[in-house]
Amino acid sequence: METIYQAHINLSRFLSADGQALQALPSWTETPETLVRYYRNMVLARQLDNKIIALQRTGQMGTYASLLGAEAIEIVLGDLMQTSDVLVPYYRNHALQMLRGLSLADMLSYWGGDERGNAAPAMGEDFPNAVPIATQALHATGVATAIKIRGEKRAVVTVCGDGATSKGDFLEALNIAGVWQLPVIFMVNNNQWAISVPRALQCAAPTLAQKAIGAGIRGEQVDGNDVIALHQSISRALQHAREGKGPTLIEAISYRLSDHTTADDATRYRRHDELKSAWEREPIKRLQTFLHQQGWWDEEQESAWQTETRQMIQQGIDQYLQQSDQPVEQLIDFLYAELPDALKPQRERLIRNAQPGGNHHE
Amino acid sequence: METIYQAHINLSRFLSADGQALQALPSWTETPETLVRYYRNMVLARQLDNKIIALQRTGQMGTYASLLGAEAIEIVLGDLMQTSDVLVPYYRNHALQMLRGLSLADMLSYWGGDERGNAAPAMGEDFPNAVPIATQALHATGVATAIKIRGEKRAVVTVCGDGATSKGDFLEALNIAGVWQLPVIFMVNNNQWAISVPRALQCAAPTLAQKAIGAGIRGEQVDGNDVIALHQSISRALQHAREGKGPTLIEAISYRLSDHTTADDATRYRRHDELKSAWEREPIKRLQTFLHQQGWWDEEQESAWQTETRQMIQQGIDQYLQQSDQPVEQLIDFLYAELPDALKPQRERLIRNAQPGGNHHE
Amino acid sequence: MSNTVTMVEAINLALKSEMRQDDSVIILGEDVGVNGGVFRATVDLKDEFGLKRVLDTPLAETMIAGLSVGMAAQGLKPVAEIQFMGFIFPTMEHLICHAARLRHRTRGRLHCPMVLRVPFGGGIHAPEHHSESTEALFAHIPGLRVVIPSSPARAYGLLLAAIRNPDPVVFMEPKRIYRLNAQTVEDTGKALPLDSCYTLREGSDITLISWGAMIKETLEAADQLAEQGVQCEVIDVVTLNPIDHETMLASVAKTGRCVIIHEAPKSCAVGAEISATLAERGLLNLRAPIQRVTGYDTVMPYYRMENHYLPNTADILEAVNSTLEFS
Amino acid sequence: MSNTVTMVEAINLALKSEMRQDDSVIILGEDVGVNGGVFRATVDLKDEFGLKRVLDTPLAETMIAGLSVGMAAQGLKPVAEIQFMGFIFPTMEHLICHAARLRHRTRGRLHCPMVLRVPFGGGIHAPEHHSESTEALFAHIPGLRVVIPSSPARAYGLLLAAIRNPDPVVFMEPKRIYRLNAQTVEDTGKALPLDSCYTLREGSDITLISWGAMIKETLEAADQLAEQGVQCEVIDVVTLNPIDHETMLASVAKTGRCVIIHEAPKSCAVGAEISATLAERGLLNLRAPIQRVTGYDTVMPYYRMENHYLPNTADILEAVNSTLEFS
Ligand SMILES: Cc1ncc(C[n+]2csc(CCOP(=O)(O)OP(=O)(O)O)c2C)c(N)n1
Ligand SMILES: Cc1ncc(C[n+]2csc(CCOP(=O)(O)OP(=O)(O)O)c2C)c(N)n1
Ligand SMILES: [Mg+2]
Ligand SMILES: [Mg+2]
Repeated sequence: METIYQAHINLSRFLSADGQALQALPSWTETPETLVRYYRNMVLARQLDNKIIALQRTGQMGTYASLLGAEAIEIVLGDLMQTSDVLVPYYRNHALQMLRGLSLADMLSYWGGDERGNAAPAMGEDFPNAVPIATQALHATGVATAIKIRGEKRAVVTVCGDGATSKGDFLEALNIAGVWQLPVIFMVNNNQWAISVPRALQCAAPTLAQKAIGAGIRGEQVDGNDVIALHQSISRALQHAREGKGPTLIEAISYRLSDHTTADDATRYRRHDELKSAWEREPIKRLQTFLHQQGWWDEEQESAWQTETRQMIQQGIDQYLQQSDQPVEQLIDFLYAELPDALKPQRERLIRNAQPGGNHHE
Repeated sequence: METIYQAHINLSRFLSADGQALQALPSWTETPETLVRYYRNMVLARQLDNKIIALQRTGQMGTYASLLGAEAIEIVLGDLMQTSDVLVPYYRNHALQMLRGLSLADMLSYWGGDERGNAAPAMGEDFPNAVPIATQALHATGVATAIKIRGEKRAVVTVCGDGATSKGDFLEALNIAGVWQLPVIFMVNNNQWAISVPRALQCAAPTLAQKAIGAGIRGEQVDGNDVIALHQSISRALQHAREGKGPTLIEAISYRLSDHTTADDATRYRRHDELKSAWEREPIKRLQTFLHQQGWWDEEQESAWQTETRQMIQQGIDQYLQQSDQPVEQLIDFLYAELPDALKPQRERLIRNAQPGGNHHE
Repeated sequence: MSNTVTMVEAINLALKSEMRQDDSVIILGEDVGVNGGVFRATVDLKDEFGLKRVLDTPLAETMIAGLSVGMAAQGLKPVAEIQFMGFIFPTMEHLICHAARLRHRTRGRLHCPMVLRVPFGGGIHAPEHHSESTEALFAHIPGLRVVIPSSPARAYGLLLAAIRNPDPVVFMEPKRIYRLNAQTVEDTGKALPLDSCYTLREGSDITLISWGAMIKETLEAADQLAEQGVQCEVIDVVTLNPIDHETMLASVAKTGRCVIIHEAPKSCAVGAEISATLAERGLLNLRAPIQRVTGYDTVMPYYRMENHYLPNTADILEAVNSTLEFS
Repeated sequence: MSNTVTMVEAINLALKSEMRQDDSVIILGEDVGVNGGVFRATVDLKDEFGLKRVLDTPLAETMIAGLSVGMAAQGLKPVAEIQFMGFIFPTMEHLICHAARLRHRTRGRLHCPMVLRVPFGGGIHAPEHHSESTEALFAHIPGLRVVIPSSPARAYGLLLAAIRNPDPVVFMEPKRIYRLNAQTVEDTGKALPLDSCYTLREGSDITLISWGAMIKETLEAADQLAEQGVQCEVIDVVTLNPIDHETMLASVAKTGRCVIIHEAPKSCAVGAEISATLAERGLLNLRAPIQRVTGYDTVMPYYRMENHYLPNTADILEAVNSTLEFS
């Protein structure tokens, strides 16, 4: 037996669960600017999340996938990605999408069952949410291929969950990213659950990051509740991508502090003590402690920011609730670039049916 | 950065390309029995392969996938698998299938475009060849699941090529085999080419064996031209499987000495010197040299065996060529367990059309 | 044991019933274990039958299908759940190339007695990809059986039949009526026939043909028409492949008029096969053109607009009335 | 430049022509590079356009489709090859859930101008899974275009149109006639219209409707019938989705009789949609029942028996004659 290949997986973390530095911190953390911005955005994301769940509970919103517990991943990605980069998201990236320019009202529209939420010009070249699990990973490699063919210095970021790493799409995407050395980052939000299926039943490997090894690409684990660790890993990966040095798989260890969606009830399958202990590691409290210690954030700032965000969110919600209905013909008009003759009678029927006296008038 | 996981891939080989021992040989090689059997079977496989290609060239056979260069993998697998084990093959395993009991005539039938070639009772529970690449890997995990559920001590072996390791099916199969610790062996015949696509364009990883790492299962590389190394790796993996110790991925390094199939022309895309150097590593010559050195095989035995195999093969071919046509209604009769009413008129039409005067009578 | 149950409870009942009497029945899929399935169709099964017979799988539909083929070839009877029909597409290679062909390919040496259960259809205000009706893609595949129940009792009896059937069955569950109209269903273990249409109501004026959730609106339309003195014959096709054209032909031979109702987009759907066959084989019986009341040939919209997409009772009445007026 | 070319050469010509004038056209697939595709449809492209525009992919059809969606969303025009239609099924999730919906989902913000080329059909004595005709599975998908040429000239003009079209197109190539009947094709860069049927021959007695390789037998039958004084109108449907029913309706309004011919299994195939629509919208024009001459509702057999499966000229003549005799 001759050992012909060796590999290892590293874990990166800087802040302990109670906000203490575990090792020398990078120099950018010596000034408050970035960390405070991260903190404020995470608080905003969490408030927003609460608020949308409330909307859903009162019948003003469809089934919603909470991002509770994923705030750090979302916010750091959103901060470090440039406008010219491309995001190919999944359904738990709305805070990240908002940092990339999506308005709150448009975001709510999407979750409120209105396709126009995906149409905002502010989304640029970003993809809409992928609902079929892991499919987005392949779209990201396609976008990255286009970028590589054109020789541009842009990175593509795609996000998925731990469950998604079991699906062929994800694994085929890692492979092609490796062969073609594509400028893409696979961010796995390993929140330990895929609906009711725990991480241990998804994969026998001790880390998901090591799926990179089979594709011959860089893979690493990072504490997904630690904005400093995330910042380091993500900036490095983005830089690699933009410089043509190839793809990275980042497994961010987080925890889904919420139900899977508002249609789910996690108490059916998840022990309360597991959830409780996860709350002790959550990202916002951890950074808050650190900022307090540094004297960069205090109670007063906190309550001012809470008020400010509440107002911002309320504005977005008001806008969302006031949106007019989608013209019914849009159900057909955007299917093809030009309306085919074959669809004209159906379009007429759709419109007629929606009018007063029509079969579908409400 | 903290290293939280380490892995490595080993390569196993015992005989050099010119038949010299590279390390201490296992004790079973101290007597001629097994190695001579391997040798004889490999010679038979190669003769057969030549003969089928000749049949194809003379219009007596359909498109055929040669096994030239894969003899060692085929023969050792066929020898070590037990009747109660299950084979889930791909289209380049006919020598292996014959060692498992498939008659030459039935094997030729399959390649001659006759479904009855898959029907032989001697195939037991073995699957027919999978043509859609890598799908068989998942069937193998299903068979292994059944075996595990029933608590039986049987192993499942599935074989595929290097190209197949890029397809989601293969990777999803490794993953479930890991999570459920299934009694299955994934044998990758890495013959360096997937039709015209070279190994380097399939995957950026230096070994294919390391795909096991992402699934948390055992993976190793073995010299696929070295029957001793194959014997060691395969017996170990089979034993693991039968004892409930889980799956193994074996990457056997071989070389496709032929065109992809008789419909292919490898000179379009493959350099002659590469092929030439591969012939220097091929499995039969290597073992022959070793056997000669040991005094276990000589010219006389060789020529006797060549004659004997030629006759055996000719018998099988004669049987194949004399096979009656398949009754035309079999095109419909085996679709469902019972013929649905809806298909009865179609079945009648099929039969009527095949009769003298019918639209499809030949 | 007698029970007033909804359709999803009837499905659960059938699974339990068959698992009790046949050890080879194995449940697998995403979230089918502790969680009992996202619609609770497999609830309590893990507690009763344990981890060896109720398998929570990783998230990979191709794998679920391929695994089932392998298990079925070994003589087990896997009953796999695909969470929503919008996620069934990765299974197609295994369904088309293997499940549907294993018996044929091996001339009966191996076969594939698997069931793939999948909730389908719109109307529950679900997210994108949770509301499609793509039964036509499966009805076109030789070797598959495609079965759709439309009441708790039929769900119970047909699911038993599907599990016992030695062929691969795609069992599509109209989730809009999962919890509508509970019915008394006796756990008798009695299967219902596959391969034949179910005539839900006899009538002489017009034949209404439908399946799945649209049976609800079809029966509502028939009720309203009955009040106006129009007697509808209502046929639930139930098994879309292999399809029983004879029952439908006989009905239209009697009524001379026919409306076909389904949720799926119109073009190249199962309604086309039925309409074509009725006209090809019963042209002279037709007293009016057949009409199809269907979803539009466009993507199923997000939930806000789904009611504009889904056919409703008024659509059926409109089609029936114009069919009746034709002369 | 004028050329006598086979269909597969015409395809190659169209690819070259469009790649020369549009840098955004990118070829990808298994063996499309050095090998020029297993049927040589992409031969020489790598030499002329290089490694950045002709991409040999790893063996993974899902990946080929998903990658194409991503590239197309970036404004490239990927022309991907799936080696045989029997291997297209892993692409379906991406075609159905993404390619066909990207424009719709984003209300026009992104779109998906990709082409998926795929050789299909039987008759070349190929191994298992190399001879299927599953066009119906794609014709049913809203948002896809499905285009099938049946001559070198149409292959050239339609492929140009497919590549230029901003919607996703599945371009199915009837490989049985890849090298039959070479034709003069000028490399004019002129695309042919999608969205409309092509009337190959006018006639007043009966309408024959077909597509792909079966156009060959259909024309042969029409020739033989012409000798007997029967004038067939022959329609090549060409674009199966969105389908042009009007041309067919107009023809049958004229002839009153119709036979539809396709290789795919009969049930729920595109022939059903055409037959249903002709009868629904033109019932009173029909002087005889429409007939479908199709493959059987069974698996495409291994090559030894494939001629029993594939419809032939005699089958068409039989159907035409019985249609003509009907009164
Ligand atoms: C292909 C596919 N299969 C099933 C589903 C249903 N489903 C939605 S989310 C989910 C679990 C996803 O888990 P994970 O990837 O860990 O992401 P998370 O939601 O935990 O962030 C499932 C099974 C789907 N959307 N797509
Ligand atoms: C899903 C699928 N895609 C494409 C093909 C066509 N095809 C047949 S063999 C082959 C190459 C396979 O290469 P590899 O896996 O290395 O096996 P080898 O033939 O070299 O033993 C391809 C692309 C197929 N059979 N199935
Ligand atoms: Mg998760
Ligand atoms: Mg190979």
